[in-house]
Amino acid sequence: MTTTTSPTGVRLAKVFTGRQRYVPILATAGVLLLMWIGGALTYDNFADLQVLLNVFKDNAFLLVLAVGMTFVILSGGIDLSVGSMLALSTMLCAWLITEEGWSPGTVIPLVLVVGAVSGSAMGAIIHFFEVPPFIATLAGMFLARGLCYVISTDSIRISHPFFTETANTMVPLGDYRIDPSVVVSLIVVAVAFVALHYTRFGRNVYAIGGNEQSALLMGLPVGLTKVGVYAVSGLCATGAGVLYTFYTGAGYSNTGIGMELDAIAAVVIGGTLLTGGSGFVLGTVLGVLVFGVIQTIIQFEGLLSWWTRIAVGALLLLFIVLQRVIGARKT
Amino acid sequence: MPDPQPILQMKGITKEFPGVTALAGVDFRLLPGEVHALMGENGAGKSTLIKVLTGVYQAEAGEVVLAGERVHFSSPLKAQQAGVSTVYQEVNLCPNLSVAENIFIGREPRFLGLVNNYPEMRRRSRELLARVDLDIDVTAPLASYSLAIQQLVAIVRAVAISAKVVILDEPTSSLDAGEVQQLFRVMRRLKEDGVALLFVSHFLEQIYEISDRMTILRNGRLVGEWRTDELSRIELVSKMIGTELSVLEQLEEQPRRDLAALERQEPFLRADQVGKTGLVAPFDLSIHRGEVVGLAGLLGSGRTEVARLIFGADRAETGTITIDGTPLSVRTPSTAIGRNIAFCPENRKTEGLVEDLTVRENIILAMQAARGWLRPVPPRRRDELVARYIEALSIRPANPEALVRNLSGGNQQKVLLARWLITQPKLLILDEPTRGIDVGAKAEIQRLVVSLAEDGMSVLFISAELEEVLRLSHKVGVLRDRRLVAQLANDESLTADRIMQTIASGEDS
Amino acid sequence: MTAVTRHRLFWPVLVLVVLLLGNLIEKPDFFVIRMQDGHLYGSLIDILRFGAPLMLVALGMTLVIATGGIDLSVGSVVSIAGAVACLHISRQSDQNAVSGVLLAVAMALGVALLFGAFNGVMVSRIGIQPIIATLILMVAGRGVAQLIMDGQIITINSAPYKWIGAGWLFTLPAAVLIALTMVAVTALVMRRSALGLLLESVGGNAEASRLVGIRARSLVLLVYAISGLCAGLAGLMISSNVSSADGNNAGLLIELDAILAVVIGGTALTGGRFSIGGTVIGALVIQTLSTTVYTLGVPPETTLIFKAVVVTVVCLLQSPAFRSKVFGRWGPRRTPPASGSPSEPTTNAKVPA
Amino acid sequence: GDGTRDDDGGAAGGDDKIVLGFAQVGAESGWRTANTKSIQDSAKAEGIELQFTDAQQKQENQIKSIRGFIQQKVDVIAFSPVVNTGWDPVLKEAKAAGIPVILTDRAVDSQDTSLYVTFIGSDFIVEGQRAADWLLKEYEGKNEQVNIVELQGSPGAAPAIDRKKGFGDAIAANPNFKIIASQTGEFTRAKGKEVMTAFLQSNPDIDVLYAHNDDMALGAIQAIEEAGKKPGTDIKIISIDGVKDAFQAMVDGKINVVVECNPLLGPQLMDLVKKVVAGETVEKRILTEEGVFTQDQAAAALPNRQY
Ligand SMILES: Nc1ncnc2c1ncn2[C@@H]1O[C@H](COP(=O)(O)OP(=O)(O)OP(=O)(O)O)[C@@H](O)[C@H]1O
Ligand SMILES: Nc1ncnc2c1ncn2[C@@H]1O[C@H](COP(=O)(O)OP(=O)(O)OP(=O)(O)O)[C@@H](O)[C@H]1O
Ligand SMILES: [Mg+2]
Ligand SMILES: [Mg+2]
Repeated sequence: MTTTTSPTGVRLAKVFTGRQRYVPILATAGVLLLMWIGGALTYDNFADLQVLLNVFKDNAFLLVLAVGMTFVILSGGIDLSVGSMLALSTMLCAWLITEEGWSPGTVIPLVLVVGAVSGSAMGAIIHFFEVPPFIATLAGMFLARGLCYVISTDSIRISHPFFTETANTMVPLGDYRIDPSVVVSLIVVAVAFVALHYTRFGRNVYAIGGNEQSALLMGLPVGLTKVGVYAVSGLCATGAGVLYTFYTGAGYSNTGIGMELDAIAAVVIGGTLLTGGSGFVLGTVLGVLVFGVIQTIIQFEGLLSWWTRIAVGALLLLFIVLQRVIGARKT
Repeated sequence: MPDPQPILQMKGITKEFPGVTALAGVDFRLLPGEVHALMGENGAGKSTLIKVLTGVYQAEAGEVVLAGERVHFSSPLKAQQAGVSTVYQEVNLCPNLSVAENIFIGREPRFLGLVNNYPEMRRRSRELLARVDLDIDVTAPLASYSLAIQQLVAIVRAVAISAKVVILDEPTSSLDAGEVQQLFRVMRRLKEDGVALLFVSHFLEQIYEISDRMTILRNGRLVGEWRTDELSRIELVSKMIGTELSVLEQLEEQPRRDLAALERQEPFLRADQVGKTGLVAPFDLSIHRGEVVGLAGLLGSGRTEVARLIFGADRAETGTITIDGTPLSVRTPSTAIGRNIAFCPENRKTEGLVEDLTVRENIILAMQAARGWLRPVPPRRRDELVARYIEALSIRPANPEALVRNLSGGNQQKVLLARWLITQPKLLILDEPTRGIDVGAKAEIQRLVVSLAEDGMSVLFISAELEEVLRLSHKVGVLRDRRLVAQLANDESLTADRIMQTIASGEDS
Repeated sequence: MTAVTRHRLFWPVLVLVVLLLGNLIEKPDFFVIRMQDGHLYGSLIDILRFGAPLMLVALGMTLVIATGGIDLSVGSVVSIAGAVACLHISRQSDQNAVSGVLLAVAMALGVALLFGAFNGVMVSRIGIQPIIATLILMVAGRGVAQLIMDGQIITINSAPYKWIGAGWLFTLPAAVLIALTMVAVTALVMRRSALGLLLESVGGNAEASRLVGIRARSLVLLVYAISGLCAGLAGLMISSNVSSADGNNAGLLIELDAILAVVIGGTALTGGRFSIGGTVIGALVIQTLSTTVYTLGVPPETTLIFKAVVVTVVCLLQSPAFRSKVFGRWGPRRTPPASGSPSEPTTNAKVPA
Repeated sequence: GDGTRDDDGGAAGGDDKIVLGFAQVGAESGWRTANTKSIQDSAKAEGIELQFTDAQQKQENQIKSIRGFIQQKVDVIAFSPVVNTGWDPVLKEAKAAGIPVILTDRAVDSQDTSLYVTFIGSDFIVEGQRAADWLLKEYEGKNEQVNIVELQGSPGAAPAIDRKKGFGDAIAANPNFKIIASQTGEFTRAKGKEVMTAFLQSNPDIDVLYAHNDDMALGAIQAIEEAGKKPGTDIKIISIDGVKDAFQAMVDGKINVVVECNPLLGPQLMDLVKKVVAGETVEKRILTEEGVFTQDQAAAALPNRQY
């Protein structure tokens, strides 16, 4: 038999397919850069590195949340419970430490375990009972928020020295200083990157997102992976909650209402397809930055009330359309 | 000589789906070092038996004995771990992952628990693919390759595992003769290593070439087990179909028709320099009323692309298409359909069927789309049409309410055909219409093409089976390297060999 | 019996009935409907009345979801429609003039339609993922509503306008009649014309639909526009019911309830098959849930837990996998119909964009 | 949005104009909008440059805003906290940067009171007590059971918690007063109406409605009317806030009493800002001037209501 492919065909295909995977992420980075430059030209102080560092600092918990969400969305699912899980995490921390007098050394691991376990529970319901992820995690969202209210509708302040001191610690970075939470969130990103690209679990996540039935027939541990994905998301959500607790030094049951949408939006803006199987955790970082930069621009613009919302929507629109236009050129 | 101890034995397997008994007390055994063919018509239960064996489905009754031990697989993963490696009927790989990853996922080389050696994976993938003579970019996503290549990748994945049992469910349906030979070489090598192979195909030649023994199923029941060399083709077919029908004879020679008479008229469709970079070089092609134009070429040679460009599924960059003397200005599927062109795509799963809809809805879809949503096909007429084509193409189960998802592969293909036939197109583009279809049905479809052409319909016919192309076409277009290199009139001088030569040399000799 | 339990709406209906019966235990005259001033009056009527806007929003959402999309902006459209109508009416010298009210209603619905069409364009023409495309209006829309009203709540005093949300016709609440009419008309159009089939086809397999010549773009556009229109109508009802427009709170989180209603009604979020009847049941389940909370006096702190439990139970009962795994022991083991055929990939090949 | 885009570098700088950074909760109600307007108008009147941000009810946005103000080196920061905890870290940053902080409307719960100079705003607990006081007076000397239904604000919101507590504690002493149903109406008219409708179906005998804000009361009034009862007479209605519509309802006899919660603290705030910048000492807690209005006072007060 003659060979089936011509060398030119191969070469063409290489250029075509190799780069295509990165188009969304490059487009996102490009537009983000444009936005940043736009901001820097328009506003004084905007270009200050500290402003950028603040974006990281103020969005550290969102980043962690979004990293967990990336796993879920890559697997073709969705997790609506993360905002409430974050709130539950802050409430558990505050309640156990302040009212029950537990030490942070036990509370924080405990809270993380709670996150992973409840995530797994949702994952198990999704996988074994074939309940759509949207619904299972919506129920989880109600439940976690409800538990917050049961603990206390009032907010609880944490006065434990560990929290107050860590919140005041700064990691010096040249002339600037960054928060420990930024460091933590970047470590989470790094771990997620390795997990997604260099572990079987991570590769299975992509496979399931590509085609779950095929993954099953290929003999991949679909159930385990799906449960794992939601466990990761739950873990990240409570982890983000712990960061949030450091951020505010308190627990409050109405924290993070609607934050799941921010996280989903950040992931999707970062180039991950909601249908699953395609995307990168670094894209998610960009997505979170987009959110942060939009917030910063709004902040610098000092808009009045409802104009804030309109502007957030308009900037989002601008960003997405640009991203689409640039990204679509290749296809 | 007594048979050796079977490596795999299934006893009294019964599997029911709501409304259908797919398997009723089927026994099956597989000996080490043999190629065993599983035979049966579309919907006989071959794929279901394989799925029960490998833990995709749980049977209502029966037991599986593997290497002397009773086993029960709860998932394909378990089956794989026990040494049963399977290529299922439809390509079941992850379209978003690269070729290399598709081959290795789940068993990537690891170091300290981390999958780290991507270059090694790529290298080994290339090696494995070379065994089936495939030299492609293994880092590109699987979805960027044709179904045939995907099929080969799936096979490579399955045989790369050191397994005791390898199951191949219709692996050859999308392969051309060359690839089939490559595959057989791989299979023979496995056989020599003592691996037991279970093989499903509707191509009798292939069965007789490769298999040692065969098991025949009919309507979910076991007909029997034979040594291949003890059963003649006619006997095999009659056992599959259950009557003494001589389908094979009907398959023989169709009369060649007079091309000159046809070509005296204006062509129905003329393509002038239609092409798209990266897909096919600009080509000229004309199709007359009542003419069957076959396309031949190796896998990836661009046959599908020619069809897609004509239909408007892909937007051509150059050239014009003229239908009945008037040019087609905007080229999208709906404009083509508006000019009475119909297209049965080769990948029925992703491009053809809407699996969640019923047989009836799938069949009526094209006609309905052409009428627009405001003018629904009257229910009476719809039911009548659907019933007529279910009957004509003998779609099983003959229940218009059945979900297409639950039909066997061959019957799904028939649904696709029915969908376009009811629109009574003037040009019917068939891309691998006989893929996965049993002998009887294949003969039916071929006869259908002939009679449609006699009634004045033009047909563009793509098939990996050269004989089939030759038998049906008035004219054969030959493609090579994404270029239409020759158009040969199908007269006495045209033989499969001559086409093969044209493909090989790139010119008509 | 099995034929009944097999019906796709059996489980949601069962849950609805159980919820209603639960109310009956707490309040024995729960089912009593009496005549008062020529109106039917009672808890069941209230459920229908307050559930009407949700029913409408969920109706539009069903169609959007059938095409494989989702519309997060409905809540904002609800608030905008109310704002536009109330602003127009409040500016009139005679707020009771029917012509002015009609104009206001037309304007509000027009704006809602426009917003829906904007979503449709974003999704079908520009090719943006629905969740993000509609997120834009979800965020900005409420700002627009507040902008229209300058952040204030506009109170109006218009009897004809009030009729939409709080009026009565043939002893029944007008809102219920309007919602049911919309539902009936939509269901009729979907099943009598081929629109339903084409939508299910687009949602089930977009590429295959393109290749059979369905013009998916205009269908998708249409569906988002309808969703906008339904949300707009719901917005009129909500604002009319309290004779005021509240830019910030009207329709807050209604998108989640609507999606929930659609899913409880048996329509999959992945698109394809949809059931309008199911959606109506779903909306009623959700509204009954709220009413149950009030009737049982569930404290606000635990309301969400209660809701979570009910939602989980409904969805588990609806899941054939759950039923066969949990109840399977008592019956012959059968392969669940809906979970069937794992061999067939449910999604189309997805190429990284 | 003007004011921030100035070209002279660090907004506050040596400029003699005072720069006030104000981080508002959001625009979630008419009350809040009135509050915003009052602050904007009085800043303009006093020649104070106002940098305004809207947090859309999210604490993290508010923290970001305050951090931004610190970055831009404003003279004074004022804000209405979304919630009363969680401000220590960012307020410490403000303190370190030497920027005084004024709290408005809601307090913060912090051990370190040096983090802010003063808090100006209402006391929600007192509001609840005042509502109860009126009720106690109304039923003074009568010895019958009084069935009260309560429409609470959104769960977790400070006004909801405090107004419930203030009211509940004040009536607790008298066993005649019984809250027979209490449910959240989420501070909105639509929910207020929906919940009240359900209350009316399941409780035939309601004497008093206590609503945590006017909007819920206004919604509930419609429910009561639809049920064929007379609001204000058959069911007495107590409400908090004092928006114009509520006064109108009082004039119409549909609400019995409104406890005022005054959003118009702009002038007072600007006063404070000036004092703080001038280095004068101010009181740690400043109450806004608020009244309790009954039906007979409503007609007189109605024309003066600004929100
Ligand atoms: N998931 C399912 N639900 C319901 N019926 C099914 C399902 N899967 C298969 N069937 C039915 O079981 C029967 C056997 O199908 P099967 O796929 O095993 O046939 P096959 O022999 O592989 O046919 P083909 O040659 O066409 O691939 C058919 O009637 C088919 O419709
Ligand atoms: N050598 C190659 N390198 C990269 N991609 C290839 C190569 N050959 C084929 N492909 C891919 O496979 C697809 C299918 O090729 P095409 O459909 O034209 O082949 P065909 O002649 O129809 O073959 P068949 O129908 O037998 O599979 C093309 O879209 C192309 O992307
Ligand atoms: Mg089969
Ligand atoms: Mg092809």
